[in-house]
Amino acid sequence: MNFSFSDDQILLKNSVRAALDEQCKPEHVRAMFDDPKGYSAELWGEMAKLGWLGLPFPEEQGGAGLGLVELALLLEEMGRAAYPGPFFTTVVLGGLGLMLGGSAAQKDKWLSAFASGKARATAALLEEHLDWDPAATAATAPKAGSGWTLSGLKRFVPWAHTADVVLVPARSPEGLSLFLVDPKSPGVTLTPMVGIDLGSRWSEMRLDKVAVGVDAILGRPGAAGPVVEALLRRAAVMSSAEMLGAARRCLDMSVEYAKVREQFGQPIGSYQAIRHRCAEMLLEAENAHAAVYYAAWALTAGAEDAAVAASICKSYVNEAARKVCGDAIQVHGGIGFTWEYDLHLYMKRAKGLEPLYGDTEYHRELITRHVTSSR
Amino acid sequence: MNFSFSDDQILLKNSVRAALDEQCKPEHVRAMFDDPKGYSAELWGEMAKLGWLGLPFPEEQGGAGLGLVELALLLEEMGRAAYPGPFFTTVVLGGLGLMLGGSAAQKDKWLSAFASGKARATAALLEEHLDWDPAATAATAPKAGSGWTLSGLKRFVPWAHTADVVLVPARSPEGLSLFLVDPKSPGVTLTPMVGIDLGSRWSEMRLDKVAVGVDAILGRPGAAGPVVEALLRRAAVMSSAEMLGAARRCLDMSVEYAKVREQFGQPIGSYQAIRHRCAEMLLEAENAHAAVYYAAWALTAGAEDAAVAASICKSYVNEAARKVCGDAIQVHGGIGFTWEYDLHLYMKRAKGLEPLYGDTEYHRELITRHVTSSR
Amino acid sequence: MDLNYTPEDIAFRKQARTWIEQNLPKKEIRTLEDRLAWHRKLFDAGYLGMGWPKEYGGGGARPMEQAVVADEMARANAPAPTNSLGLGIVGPTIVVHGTDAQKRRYLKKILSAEELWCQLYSEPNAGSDLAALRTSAVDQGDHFLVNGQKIWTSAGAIADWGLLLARTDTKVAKHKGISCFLMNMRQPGVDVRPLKQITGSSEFCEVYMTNARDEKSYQIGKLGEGWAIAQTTLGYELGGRALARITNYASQHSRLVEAAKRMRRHGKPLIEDPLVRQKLGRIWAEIEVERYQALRTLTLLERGEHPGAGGSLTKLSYSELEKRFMELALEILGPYGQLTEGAPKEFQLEIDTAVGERGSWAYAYLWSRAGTIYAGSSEIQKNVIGERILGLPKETRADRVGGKA
Amino acid sequence: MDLNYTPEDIAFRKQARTWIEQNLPKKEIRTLEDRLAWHRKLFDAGYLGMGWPKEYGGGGARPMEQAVVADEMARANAPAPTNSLGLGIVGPTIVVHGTDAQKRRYLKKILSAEELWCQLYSEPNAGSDLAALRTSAVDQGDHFLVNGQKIWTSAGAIADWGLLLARTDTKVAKHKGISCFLMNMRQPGVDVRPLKQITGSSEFCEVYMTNARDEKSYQIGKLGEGWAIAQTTLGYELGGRALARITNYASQHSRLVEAAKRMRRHGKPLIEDPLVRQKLGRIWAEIEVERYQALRTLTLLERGEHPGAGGSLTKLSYSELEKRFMELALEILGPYGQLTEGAPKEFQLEIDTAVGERGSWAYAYLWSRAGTIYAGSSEIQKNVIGERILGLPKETRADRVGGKA
Repeated sequence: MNFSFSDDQILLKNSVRAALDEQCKPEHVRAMFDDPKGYSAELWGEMAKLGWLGLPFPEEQGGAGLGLVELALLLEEMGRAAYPGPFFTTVVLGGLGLMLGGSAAQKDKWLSAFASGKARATAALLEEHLDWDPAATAATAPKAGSGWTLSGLKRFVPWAHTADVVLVPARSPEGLSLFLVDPKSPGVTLTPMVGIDLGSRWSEMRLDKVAVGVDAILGRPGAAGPVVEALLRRAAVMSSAEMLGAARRCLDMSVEYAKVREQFGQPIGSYQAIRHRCAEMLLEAENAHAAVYYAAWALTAGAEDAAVAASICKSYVNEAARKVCGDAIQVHGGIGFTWEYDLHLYMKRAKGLEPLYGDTEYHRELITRHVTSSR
Repeated sequence: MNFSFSDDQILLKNSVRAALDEQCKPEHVRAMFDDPKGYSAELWGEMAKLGWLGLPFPEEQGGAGLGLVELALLLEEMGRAAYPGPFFTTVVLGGLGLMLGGSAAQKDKWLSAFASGKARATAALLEEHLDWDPAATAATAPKAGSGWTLSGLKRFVPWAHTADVVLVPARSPEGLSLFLVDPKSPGVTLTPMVGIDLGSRWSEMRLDKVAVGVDAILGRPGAAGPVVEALLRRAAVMSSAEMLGAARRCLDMSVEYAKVREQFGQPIGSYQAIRHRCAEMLLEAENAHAAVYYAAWALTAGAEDAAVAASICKSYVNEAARKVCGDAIQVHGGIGFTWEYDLHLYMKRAKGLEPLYGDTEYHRELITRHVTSSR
Repeated sequence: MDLNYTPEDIAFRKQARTWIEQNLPKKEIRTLEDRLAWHRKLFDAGYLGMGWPKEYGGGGARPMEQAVVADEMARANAPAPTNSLGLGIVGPTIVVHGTDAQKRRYLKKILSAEELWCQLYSEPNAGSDLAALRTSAVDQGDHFLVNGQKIWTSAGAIADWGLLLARTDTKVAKHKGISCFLMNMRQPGVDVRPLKQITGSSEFCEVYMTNARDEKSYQIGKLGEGWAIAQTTLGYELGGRALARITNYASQHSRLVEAAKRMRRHGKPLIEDPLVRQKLGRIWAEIEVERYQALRTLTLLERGEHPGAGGSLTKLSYSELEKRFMELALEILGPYGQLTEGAPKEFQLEIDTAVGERGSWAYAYLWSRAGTIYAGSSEIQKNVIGERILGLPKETRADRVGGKA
Repeated sequence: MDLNYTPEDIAFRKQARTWIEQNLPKKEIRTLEDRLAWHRKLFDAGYLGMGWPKEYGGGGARPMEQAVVADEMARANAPAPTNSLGLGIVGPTIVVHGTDAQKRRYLKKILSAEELWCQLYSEPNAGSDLAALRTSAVDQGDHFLVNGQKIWTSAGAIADWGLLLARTDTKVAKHKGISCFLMNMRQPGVDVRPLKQITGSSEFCEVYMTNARDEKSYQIGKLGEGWAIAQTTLGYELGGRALARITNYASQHSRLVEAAKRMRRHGKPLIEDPLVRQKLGRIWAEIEVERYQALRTLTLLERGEHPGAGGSLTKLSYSELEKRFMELALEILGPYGQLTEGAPKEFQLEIDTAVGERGSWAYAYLWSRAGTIYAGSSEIQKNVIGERILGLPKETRADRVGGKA
């Protein structure tokens, strides 16, 4: 029993931190706000070279064969840097999705393309009513020849405009199925949806009789429910890692500020109102840390409680990050409310992820379902 | 528009405060803990003389003809003193219940008996499953001759052991009906249920084919739903007043203690952790005050929003009192945890009332029902 | 205790409602000219400076009447007048502390918006500790020379005049060396730069004053009285906005209920979800309690009393409520609540946010973080409540004990 | 990172579980004799003083093994051994700071419960500010004379010995004049009076010492080192109870789920109410996060590291959680949760509360208020976290600046 990082893991974390400190400074994040694509192809290429884009993929598909603890470490650092780009959508939504349900051919094709930086992916998991339960999917996929034609409205599809492939759940005659859709296909319309976190891009994705072939289905037709659920669990934990990083950054900035900012003749960190708040923030960050890495380990190890750990993780980190980032603004006072100061970059990243991949209540319900059924 | 007390109201408040400061000191409260009946007949007689026991009843029935604002003022003071005795059950549950649904004969008989101190009452509003919705009543009242026979299990019936009459909802063939039951009748068994607030007594009340006559029904048979609901609203607001008083006492004690208790060479009230907490407690107490007296006024005046104001009041005061009383213990530290110190008397009074006459969630649901249906 | 409005108040409200219905701008206000036109209409109707003395163009109205007009404006989702700092802070300050000449010179032009005003109080290093301000006003015999930097100046970009706090004496205790001035913003020594907030918009400015000139006649009160003047200034607006603020919240709550009716979850409208119902019920209770408290405040004001430190309770209460409310709104709306573009119509806010800007839920959410910081942070309010209402001992502080932190 | 238990730990756990199953007292423990008998059984099995050196009767076991035994005890709802202060605080203090003679004299008798111990630290005016203690120990040449009052002394009524902090030097700074002693409780100068708590029970005592005698050989460490010794004492138990505490919470959660299954609302079991489900899910997540953190702490301890100020995070976290948990339990249980008598069986707690007493929900609820006060209140823990982990500046305080409050 060992709840600490291995030397390799610490090495990875440090190298990611160093690279992002260098190449994903706040100025970079801000520059990407105004970029049409929203991310830097150069940095993307760099990430491919560093092996980040294939981190959790099997080595035979160009990956590093690492687990979700390592991926969480990487994503925590990305949250800490408010990295703008389709990393999460490509590696977690696309990559882990394919690993969970893809055929050998699909994996060969896509995972290596992701790992090498040649392709990007995303998944369209939300519809109009924001229900994370895959069973609520309304998009349809009637048969058309040997393939299907997809119709429906997906919302909040992250980084769809940069994706080469989108995982799209839809109801085929066989039941809920998961399709690989090229967003440039005829019948697909993307419309930007702009949220408060300008470092994350969303699109509304309309599918109007989009024809897909038999090779576009991920897993067996009608059997997508468990795949989507498993993907959602991974996305929940990995987005929690990103939120944790953002929250840590907010905490660190607050503590530094509280040490130097003076009011009434002394640093504000010497006042209990500020010091106690910072202590509470640290407690939440530490607890969030435990929740993230326990869940990441449990999913990798296939632990008995992996599913409930994922829900515990997201529901806990949602609230912890909200508290930490909100308090950070309060500790900073006016300056934390200015665009020029960097705090809001991280606060908005965490807030943006809070409702995604299951909001707090969705996961709490799952927790109770697990706990009451296992007794 | 005037949200301040009249001179008469202030006079009433002051006289109640003076009387209770004199006759309901903490020593009295503690003495009653060990008393078999749990309250002082002498003080009861005094209260009759002071006109408290008939405060809201019509003058023709020996009452003072005052409104619920005045009754709330009185109950706030009782909460502040943690008064032990069947005042609330007699005047609010019994008295207001009879005023809402009683016949002229019933009112003549009982209200004057309550006002003069000769009789005491209560109501049995809870059953095994703690559902405050009158529609959930499971007790039965089949017809028997011209009357009915009542059977069922009531729980948490306050001060039943001192009552001469109990208002008992039960399902008769006509629908939900409200009966006046003598708890000394054959078939009634009372068993004590002891809660943390030893100044409030509860009984489990079993009714086994208890025969009641045609004069025992309050209002029309089958029409008790609205009466019970109206009574519940009044009980909710009046118990909130009592909780407010208890919370105020906790706040006052905390502030006094914070001024004199020294740690690290200065009064603890000079530390932000304590001072800010006290400020938050005051805010909650003031907001609770507004909620109580607005609702009391609205019920008396028959204002359009009286029903929703009652639910706003109880749900708000439940949380406010929890915060204030809980924080009071924290401000006091160890001494607040000792039996000898009086703080727990008030904390437990407020806690005891929190789940009664509709818990927070029950009332929040009602609020939303009101708000969404009125738009 | 009688919480019914008087027949006079009801009649007055009806009259205001009718006037607003008939005069409300038909199209959205986009330019300053549009807003000025609307402002002048309000002025002509007697709905601005309602509480100011009649001799200076005010209406001599009761606090309740002022609150009712603001409330009806909110109810109609009417745009705010311009010159809000002039109306809310500067005018009342001049009414109380100005000379007769100053009153005649400035008040009417505030009301008519012929001259627009801003407030020059906060500095980068003097936020919660406002008394630490460093902007200096040095007596040059016939005028003052002003140097320093101000921040969080709303309407700075359009203001003709500012109400300034500056240090005129560095030798006395820090509260005592501060004086109050009017400042002509239209002069070379004054440089106004927009300050962008995390909302992406720039309601505020930074103001740099470099050898700016202030005439002797611009001085308000005596030298060294600036701190006391600033203290009385806070809370002028307490009653006026009391009801309107709650009406704004209620409109937002309404929009939230509508959104919950549109969304579906588990095959049913989201409004039937018990969790959503609990949240809506909880926050409605909190909003209503604010309304009750507003009525309490108005009762005091109607009797000619000033709530004093009680204003700190009011400010603490609504600003913290607003944060909880917006967090809750975003919980219900999910990512829809975060959209600044591309939101389907049914999930848009479409009503004025607290600052009087027509905005998105996202904007209202972000803005709610500011309320517990500006005009005395929640921490400052709690200090005031603890010390001035509860009588708790003052904290040991470096600037009091003379120690170094 | 590997959160699987090792095969050795699994085997050890199995062995402990079997032993407990076979040896658990069949009837409820009511008397001190019963509890002593159970204590000796545990001692004979090697389950007490597991981490103490073997030469003094300890087991030299790893932190994980200690945690596993405590956890299995909690899982079986086994009664606690007696002499908890001796095992948890006094023994470890003697192990670290005692002389060899002291170790030989006292340790084994703690383990065997031949001598029962209490702790004499807090005073009425020295709670959070423990260093302000006034009990004096005056050197009389061949012994010390002790005068003063202690409070919050658990097991005071049955203790043979106490671990005492007393002031031996009034001329130096308040932390520096404190020394640590063993105190013979069985002497005329020591008067022990029960202290009743708001729970209605008396787990604690007040201890009055009037010219009590303390031998020179009872002194622990050097004179003036008492404060440092007391600091290292805190947190000895951090790892040992880590898992057991969570297992207790989990059992309570289980009982809560059962109660929710029994109650019905709107024609359905309460457990199907989405609001109740949210609460149960929320608090389960919080409990599990405590478990994850316990595993982190055990990882540190297994590597021979001490969590240091991190112990403040642990204590703050679980004590605040416990308050939230019990509030939530009472929300679900309604007035049933408040009953001390007359509760239907299905709504009784029937498992050990945090203090090892078989109690009611009402007791557990009230007791939860104490956790954020004793052994360093939440305020003190936050101060420690702020200063020692985050490196925030110390506050300006009267006892530091020499000012008067």
